[in-house]
Amino acid sequence: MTRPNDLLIEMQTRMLRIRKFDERASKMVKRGEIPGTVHTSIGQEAQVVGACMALAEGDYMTGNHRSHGHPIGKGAALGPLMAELTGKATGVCGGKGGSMHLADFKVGSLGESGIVGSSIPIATGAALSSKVLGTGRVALAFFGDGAANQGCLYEAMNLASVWGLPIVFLCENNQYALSTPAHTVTAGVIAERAPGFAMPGIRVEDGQDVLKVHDAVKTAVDRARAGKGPSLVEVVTYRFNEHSEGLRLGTDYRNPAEKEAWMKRDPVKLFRAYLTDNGITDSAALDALEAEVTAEVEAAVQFAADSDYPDSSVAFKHLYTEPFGANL
Amino acid sequence: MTRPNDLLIEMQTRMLRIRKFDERASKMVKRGEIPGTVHTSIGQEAQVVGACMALAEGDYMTGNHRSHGHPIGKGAALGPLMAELTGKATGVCGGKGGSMHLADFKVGSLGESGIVGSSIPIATGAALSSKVLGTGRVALAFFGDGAANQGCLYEAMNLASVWGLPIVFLCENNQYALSTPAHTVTAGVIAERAPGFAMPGIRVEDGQDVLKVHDAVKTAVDRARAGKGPSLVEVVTYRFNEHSEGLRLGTDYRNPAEKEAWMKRDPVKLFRAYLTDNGITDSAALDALEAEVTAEVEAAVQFAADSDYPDSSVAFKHLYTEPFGANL
Amino acid sequence: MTVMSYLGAIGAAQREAMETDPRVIIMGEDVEANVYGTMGGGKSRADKGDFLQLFGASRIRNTPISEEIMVGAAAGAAMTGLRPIVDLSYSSFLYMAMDQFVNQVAKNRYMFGGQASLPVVFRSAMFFGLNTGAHHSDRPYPMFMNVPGLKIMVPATPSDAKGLLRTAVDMDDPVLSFEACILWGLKEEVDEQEYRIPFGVARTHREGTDVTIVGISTGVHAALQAAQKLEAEGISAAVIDPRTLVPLDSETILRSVARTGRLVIVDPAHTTCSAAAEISAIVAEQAFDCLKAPIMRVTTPDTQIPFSPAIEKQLYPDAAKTIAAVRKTMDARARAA
Amino acid sequence: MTVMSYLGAIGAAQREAMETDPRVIIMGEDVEANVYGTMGGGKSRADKGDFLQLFGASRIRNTPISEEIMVGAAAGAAMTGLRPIVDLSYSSFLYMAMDQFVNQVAKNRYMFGGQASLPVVFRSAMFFGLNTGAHHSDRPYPMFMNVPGLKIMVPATPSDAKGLLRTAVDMDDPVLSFEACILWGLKEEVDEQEYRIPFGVARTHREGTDVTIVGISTGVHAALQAAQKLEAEGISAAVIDPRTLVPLDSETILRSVARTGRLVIVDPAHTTCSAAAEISAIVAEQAFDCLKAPIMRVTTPDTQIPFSPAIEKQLYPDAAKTIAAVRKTMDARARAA
Ligand SMILES: Cc1ncc(C[n+]2csc(CCOP(=O)(O)OP(=O)(O)O)c2C)c(N)n1
Ligand SMILES: Cc1ncc(C[n+]2csc(CCOP(=O)(O)OP(=O)(O)O)c2C)c(N)n1
Ligand SMILES: [Mg+2]
Ligand SMILES: [Mg+2]
Repeated sequence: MTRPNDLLIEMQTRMLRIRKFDERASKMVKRGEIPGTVHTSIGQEAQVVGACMALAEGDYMTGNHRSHGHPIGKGAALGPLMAELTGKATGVCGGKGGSMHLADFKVGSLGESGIVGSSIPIATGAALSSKVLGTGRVALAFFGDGAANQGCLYEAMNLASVWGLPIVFLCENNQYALSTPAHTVTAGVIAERAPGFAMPGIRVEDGQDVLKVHDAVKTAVDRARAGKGPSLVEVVTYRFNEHSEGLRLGTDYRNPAEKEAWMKRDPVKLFRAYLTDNGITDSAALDALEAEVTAEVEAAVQFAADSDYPDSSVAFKHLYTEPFGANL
Repeated sequence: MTRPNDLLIEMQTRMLRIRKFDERASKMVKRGEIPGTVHTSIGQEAQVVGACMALAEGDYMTGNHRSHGHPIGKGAALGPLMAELTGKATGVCGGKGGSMHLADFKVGSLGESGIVGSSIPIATGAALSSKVLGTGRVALAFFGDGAANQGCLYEAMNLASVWGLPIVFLCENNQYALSTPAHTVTAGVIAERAPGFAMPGIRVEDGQDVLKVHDAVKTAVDRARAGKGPSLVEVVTYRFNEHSEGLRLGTDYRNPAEKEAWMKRDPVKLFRAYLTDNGITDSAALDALEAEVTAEVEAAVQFAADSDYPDSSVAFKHLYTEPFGANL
Repeated sequence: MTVMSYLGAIGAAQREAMETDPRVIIMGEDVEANVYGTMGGGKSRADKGDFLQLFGASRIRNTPISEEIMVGAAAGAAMTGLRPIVDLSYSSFLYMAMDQFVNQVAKNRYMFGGQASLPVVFRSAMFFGLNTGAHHSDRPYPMFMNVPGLKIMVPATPSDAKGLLRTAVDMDDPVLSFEACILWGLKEEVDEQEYRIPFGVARTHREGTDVTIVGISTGVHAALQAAQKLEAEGISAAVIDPRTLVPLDSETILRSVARTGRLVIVDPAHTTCSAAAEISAIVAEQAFDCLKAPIMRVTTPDTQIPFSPAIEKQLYPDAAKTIAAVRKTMDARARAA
Repeated sequence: MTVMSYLGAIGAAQREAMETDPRVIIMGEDVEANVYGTMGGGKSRADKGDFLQLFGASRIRNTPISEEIMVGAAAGAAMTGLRPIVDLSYSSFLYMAMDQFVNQVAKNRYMFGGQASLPVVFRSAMFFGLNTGAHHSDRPYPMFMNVPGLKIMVPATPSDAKGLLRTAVDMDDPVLSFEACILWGLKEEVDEQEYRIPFGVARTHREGTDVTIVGISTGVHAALQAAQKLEAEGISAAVIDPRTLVPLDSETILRSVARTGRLVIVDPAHTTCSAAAEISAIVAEQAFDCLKAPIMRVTTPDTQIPFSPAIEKQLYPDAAKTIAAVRKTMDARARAA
């Protein structure tokens, strides 16, 4: 696949946004500036951005608890995301959602889900809308290797397949669900479950390479948009941080050598090297980009800090159409 | 596989029991002698008996709404089954269950389920018991082609596979779920979903042949008992009656030619021919067997008719250990 | 006006909605074949009014037996421009999709700060009283009442069914419709024109001065029969049907209790944490000073539903039990001045 | 006696049960790694008391993230000789397995005429009040109370947690244990020997003569704080913790209300069809003549749980709201003689 240079730069930009945003969020959790916890996508940026950038702007996307990368990858503005994490009224969900429930409908982000597997049906429904209304939009559902054992995924795959829905099931296989190694709770290979549901299953072994991910997902998206139905794409990757920030587990469920080997394959660094090695851009420009993104993240943090908390009455808003029962 | 003659005769006996029992039950529904409705296994006897007789006596089995064949195939006495259908106190569940909820723990029948798919996890749990307690028992879960689209099946297959549980997932593919043709709502081939969960998937194309079913299920049961884990067996068959007795659907969802072709392959008649053609037994003996089974069914009907209805207080029994909260 | 059955009224409302708005679709198991009789026409595809013929396979969708994806996909479709009606057939199958109901359908508008709208209706029938055993006889609306974000309708008559269902489809909030199978054949004159019945407005079937009987679903009919018999004894009973449990028109109930001082609630759900419990608690908190006697619940006792016809029917609320409860409240020593 | 935390007490009860009966197994997500701290020892496998070390991988089973099969397989295992404890981590994940809870776990003994026994315990923690947003903050016990066949415990203290959980494991009926995450760190002296607390027996934390406060789960602590403050004002409040919601010890509540004439129920569940609604309805039916004032519920209002720390905490019952409710009942015009 040939890709214009600005697309390549945009990939690196979005990966950097995720990296810097999540690094900042991690710090803020530890300092108590973000209540609760967050699950970072650090180490998985290529997998997130490669997938998101295979989608068109009007396409739909749903995600999970490892949540910031998805809307950022889909193009959401950082300020309202950060404000959401801190529970401010200017947050993308008005402070009602928090880290696990980011959603930015403006960019087709229909919502992250704190319940593992639970957002997959939502994406399937978005694909149904597209098909019935003929809008040509594609839906993509992000979920983890852990979520791949939730039954609703197979109900979704079956339905999408028989109805020929334009959807991509995107499994972020970071090889662990919390402390549980995927191979101990997953029979066989996730991507190989696809043929049983009459759809292609593609496994991207090197999920640290944004272009490989982009290739695979683009193929699936094109297929969906062409009316040929769903695909399952499994991307093998690794999370660099703990399952969630601040969590401390006593057991060494991840072997240090394994961790070290994967951390050497930092997707942001790898792609930086690719961009310079291939003369797409140079180090100076990339340093500038990095500084720019850092500033963007700092501005988001500032925006959040400057914002007010929601008024207490907001807790009672948005449960139903308003005023309550308006649509009688 | 070589099979002793008495096993072959027992197969025909059990198939006849199911046939005669269900024919009688169908009549009784129409006459109002059985409340509600029943779902017969007429036409599917080979699939039911071939599977059940691959199990040992102490093995476990769960089923679904198409329910009488399973316990009969597993060796349950007919009287308490018929009494259950008529809501009598002598019913196998004391009249509390009815047609869709037969269970006869004495023969390892852990319960039919009116909720499509819902008994599959129960069989999986029975296999877990066997494994943890080391009892060597195998569990078999009967479910339809319709149920094959319930997510819990895939959760069960995955769990059974990673834990190496001794279970056989037995899909009775009679090609329709109520009025819905399986191919319109099922992506791909059900048996082909097994490899994705790292287990063998066997499709028995001729489910009207009790020996073919027995062979396939026996292989799966042996595998389970040897500690090699679960299998999925899909048996293609056909129900001769309407989805449930008394139901009248206006649409011709089943093509008459298709129906006729399948009805020619009556499993009871086919196996009768096999038994005589191969000199296992003769027509006279088989006529006698048929008369015997008819008498057995009539005796069951009489047993039910002679039995009392449960006392009204029974409605309040068996919800918990008794007296309520006994196990404080 | 035309005579319509309860089931026919549901079909009529669905047809109206389908004709009015192309974004309305129907999905569910066996909806193409009109197995349960709410998809228009007769029982044959050749019949006039058959939904599949009228609206086509893109809008009348047979689903696999996969309740979780059915409910979740309808929610996702509702969030992106469709207005699905999901036919879940029996209410006992809703549990299969409970996570989608609670964690997606009920929460998405709220969690996302109002970004999502969920114009979706989930229809199901409660098959109790028909000897189908414990797996098909549930009346599970109380557990959904405990989930903020859902709206719940429990129509008791053909005209209410038609008007409420029409409103439900037009509404931008998710609605669960619990229909009672034993009412399917009930007939009355129904306006064949479009009309809508607002949610949160109870129907007062009878005014009365001695006791207020609140009936829910089939309980409405038990209440009406009871009230008629009580009249002969000189007891004047008001009969109120909330029609929607969320939102609940507590004002109408409180107003009636203010007049009668006595309350009996007839609710076919299991006793514990039933709709009857909720209505009782509201009245005990907000109209205590008007009460002259204990609040009585006529509900299904907390046992599962047995199959045997000999022992099933005794469990459900009926006119006799309602009358007994009313007598008890009338006998209770008058406490107010 | 030893000082134990609420979480430690749960671990201790599980360890006792595992040691006593080889049929007891524990299954759940991440139980091997002791992520939630109830699987013995410390946070490291090397620590003394680690369950995986003590009981081995056959009895301490990490499951896939598949709640439906987890619950259903535990039920099937319980029907065939095991006595599983299922760790479902957060209560918000129970919905995933709702069909198995309602249609198998609750119904199998009944439907099969007593052939099945289901000695199985389902543990989960309610994470509300910790800024985890709507998906992790549920308190869903009321919906399970509406399902006959399940038993439900809601321990509020370490000693109750240990004694009730031990009983639950020994019992031949299915039990759901709803543990409150905000109580995890609560400490008190607990008997390290085996002991069992019967189900259906409320704990009277304080006797009182003016008002009865029934507290559920975290509501017990709000009630106790309120009672202490009210004492200074000369108001004598009884505080009762039912400890198990099914079976519910309504006698103890009714006896107390007979004495005080006033009832306030503090229940962190959503208001509609809450445990508080049920207790209110029981009292309004069975102890009406003793009541001097409206029955007040202090519950979480019927909205979902927002993430922002600025607006979440206001929603839950606390001592101040309990005091306000008590004051209201005290002010209510005395009605009885
Ligand atoms: C239904 C459900 N079960 C369990 C959890 C608790 N939980 C949250 S994240 C997680 C691990 C998820 O693993 P995976 O899907 O691989 O995503 P990852 O965190 O690795 O990105 C678990 C068990 C949950 N949130 N929802
Ligand atoms: C969860 C659930 N959904 C729907 C139904 C209604 N229903 C009962 S049987 C049936 C068809 C089942 O088809 P299949 O599994 O193929 O079994 P068959 O009847 O063909 O033997 C349906 C839809 C049900 N009982 N349970
Ligand atoms: Mg993972
Ligand atoms: Mg079938």
